[in-house]
Amino acid sequence: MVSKIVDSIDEAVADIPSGATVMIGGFGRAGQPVELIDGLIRHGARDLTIVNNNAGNGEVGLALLIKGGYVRKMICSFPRQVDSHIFDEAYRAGKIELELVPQGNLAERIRAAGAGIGGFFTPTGYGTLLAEGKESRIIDDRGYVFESPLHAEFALIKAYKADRWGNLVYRKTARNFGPIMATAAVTTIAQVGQIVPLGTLDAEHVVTPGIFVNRVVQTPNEANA
Amino acid sequence: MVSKIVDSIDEAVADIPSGATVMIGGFGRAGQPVELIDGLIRHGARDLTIVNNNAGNGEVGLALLIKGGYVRKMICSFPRQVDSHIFDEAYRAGKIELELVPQGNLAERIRAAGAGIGGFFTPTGYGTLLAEGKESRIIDDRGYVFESPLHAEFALIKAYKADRWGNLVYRKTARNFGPIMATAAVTTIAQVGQIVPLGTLDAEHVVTPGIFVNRVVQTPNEANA
Amino acid sequence: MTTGSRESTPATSAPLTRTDMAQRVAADIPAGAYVNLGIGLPTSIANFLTLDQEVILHTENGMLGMGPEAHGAEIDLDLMNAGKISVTELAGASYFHHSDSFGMMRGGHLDIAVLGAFQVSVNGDLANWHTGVPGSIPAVGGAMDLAVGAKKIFVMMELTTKSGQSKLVESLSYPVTGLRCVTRIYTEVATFDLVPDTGISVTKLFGSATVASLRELTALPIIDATHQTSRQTPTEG
Amino acid sequence: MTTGSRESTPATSAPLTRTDMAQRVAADIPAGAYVNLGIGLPTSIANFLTLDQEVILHTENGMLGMGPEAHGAEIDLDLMNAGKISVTELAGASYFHHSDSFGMMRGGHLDIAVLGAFQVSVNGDLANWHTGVPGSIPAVGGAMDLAVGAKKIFVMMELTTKSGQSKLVESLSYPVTGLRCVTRIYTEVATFDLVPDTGISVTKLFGSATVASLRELTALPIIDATHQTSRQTPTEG
Repeated sequence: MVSKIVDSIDEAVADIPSGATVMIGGFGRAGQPVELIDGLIRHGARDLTIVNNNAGNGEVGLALLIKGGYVRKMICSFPRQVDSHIFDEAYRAGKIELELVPQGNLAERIRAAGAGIGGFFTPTGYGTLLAEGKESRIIDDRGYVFESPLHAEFALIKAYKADRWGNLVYRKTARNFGPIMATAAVTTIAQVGQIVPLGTLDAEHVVTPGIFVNRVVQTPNEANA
Repeated sequence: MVSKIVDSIDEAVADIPSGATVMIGGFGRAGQPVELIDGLIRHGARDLTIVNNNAGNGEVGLALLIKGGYVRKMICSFPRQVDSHIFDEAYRAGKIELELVPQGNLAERIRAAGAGIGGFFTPTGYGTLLAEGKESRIIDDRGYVFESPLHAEFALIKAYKADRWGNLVYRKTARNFGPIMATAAVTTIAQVGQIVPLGTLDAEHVVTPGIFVNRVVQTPNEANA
Repeated sequence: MTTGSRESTPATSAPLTRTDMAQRVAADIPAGAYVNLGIGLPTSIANFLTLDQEVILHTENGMLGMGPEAHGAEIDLDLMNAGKISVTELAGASYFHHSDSFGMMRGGHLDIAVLGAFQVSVNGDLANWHTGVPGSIPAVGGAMDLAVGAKKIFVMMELTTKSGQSKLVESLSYPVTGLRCVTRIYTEVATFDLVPDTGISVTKLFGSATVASLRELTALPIIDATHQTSRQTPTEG
Repeated sequence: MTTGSRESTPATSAPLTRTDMAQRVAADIPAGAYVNLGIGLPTSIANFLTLDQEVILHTENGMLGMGPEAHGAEIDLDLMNAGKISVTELAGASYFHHSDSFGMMRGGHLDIAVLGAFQVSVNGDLANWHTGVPGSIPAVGGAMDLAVGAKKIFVMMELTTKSGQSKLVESLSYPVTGLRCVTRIYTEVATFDLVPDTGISVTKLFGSATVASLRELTALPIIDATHQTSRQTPTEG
């Protein structure tokens, strides 16, 4: 019987090696897999390259991972926020690298990795600092920049419900990067609020088919999720 | 009050001009907007370029459009089927052009048009007859072919339910090309079995957000839809 | 359009407040339009959209049909806008993932995006993501995607910097966000339209601003279109 | 692996029927694998997958978790496989649109695709979409996407054409579907593994076929791996 359910957060992240590229879902705190990140901190893998839209908020989740010194490089679109002081300090101290990618190019690069696309031309960023050194092309009188797929060894995402095949549904804007990161990583680990019997999720409503999910771990239900 | 609902099939297709590129949803008969195609035949626009996975089945829908001589060119992946005699005859008689595209490249080209991508490198078709004359590139030791976005003036699609904002849900494998064609056309016209009040479709379950849909027309309910 | 030097009379007696500006932008948004309101000043436009307008708001973190800010028991940690403020969901809303959301933007499906700006050039180049100050931490978010994607880009900004420099310029000195993308600029003293191959025109004046004073401030050949205003923006508030 | 010239004894007394072949492929598919069964001969493999295996079938027209062929009242015109045959839905199924479905294929997420073939070359090139006959109407469908996408490509075919020519060849004479993609070939007389940089080996023999007779038929330097079979395919049926 296929079952992707693992018993604990620690078991779920146990084989993430130092030096890995790890995608972490979430936009701000919505959809951020905080328990998996805490597990990753306990696990202790270092020199990680982290792909996330932001670079941590406050003193929780991704911010703590950075604070602990586990992150060598951030690939993100928006590191600077009112409560991103942990990243800010690490960056100013030269302790962390930053690859800044426009948010839509970040999403499309992740999607391209999952969909087997070798690269694509995007109008976003054309003529800007963020296109410097990149191939560009005029197509139908419009400028485009070439962007490459962004792969990862692991993706840590948060969903609302899962079944034992790893089918996932999300909740509201916590969906954000989860579905595309699930497609782009060799191993995708989803923390979910609820595990339901196979067949409970309507086939029309599944957002991430289980083919993209390798491990599912249940976390305590939150007030709003 | 926003309402994309139009009263009749004939009204829905009335402004499709001769020479237009029209995407038509469906994989075989599932999801084929037969009533809209019948309306297009009554309307009489000629010299159409039609984008569909197939090239018509039996003597219904797209097959009749071809039989009537309205189609100048088919862009599709799989024209030859057991019951595609109408296309076969037109093709052998030199009455219709054929652009053959591998099914996944067809889908990705449509998706690229809707998502503002200027072109992309796909491994599909590399080294084959269907890549002849196309730009190719080796990326990370693998061969890729450059494919361009496929835009259309109109898309005719079939969905299961809609609301007045044009939000759509589909049914089973009748979903197929509908969601991506809706994004790639200047004007998307959806025939649906049922129009429901705004707010009835769960925001988590909407497959095609109304932003991609310009007109919705209700057709008589079918036994299975 | 007239390009003469005739002085226009100011349309109102005082420069607009930020609230006035938001109200004016809101009134110019056509009923049923799909709109993204950028983080910061533009977000406040939502407060002045009427139910009748049924404007459908997009937020790039994956939602169409975003409702007003959430308060008290309405607050749901899974439902926020791109500025990470808790919001609500309207009937007719839909959720989608980031690739679909940015495909929607990049693919030209949004009617209007209203953005803040550090600078706008006369040919519509936009600078709003990076001050270029050495040592500052860069952050771009969805700014470049919105700039290239929406059918119309409205900018909402004060016309001058704190030190009195015009933010409407011949060419950008700040790092560019997007090229030739801005179509209209709302400021506290005037509203401008930017038309490719035609140039920049002023369509409304507020406070003591005149076409001449704006030409002097910006050093740009601004066309006076204040008399066409009533035909151009029939829904003015 | 041995590369010697020792003769292997045939494993069974008769060549496999198509049903036998389907049964053998089905038995070799690991439990829980994500699999696409090509149109034609491979479709029949579904009949021999066991419930215990819980193999999850993909159909490129937008579904995972496809069940057996539908009959009678089960038939739903909105639910068909890529061969346009009515099928059923299993618990755990999901639907998605064509771009997502082919992204799943192209992105390397399927474990196995089982395809028919006109020809396979010794280095794994596949020809299965076009006979190359002048005047024939070409149709490609999802064949090229499956060829480049699945982690493993199994081919299921008769070893020879009606006129007795080997379909396993040094290099293709038919138009190519995908390069260096085939990993295993099931035929009525033998099963072959193709390993990059190692070459082609025969792992099972049926009927009167011998390694020598296959070498003669194909004119290929086939490696004899029939004695490793029990370790290589522990689930053989």
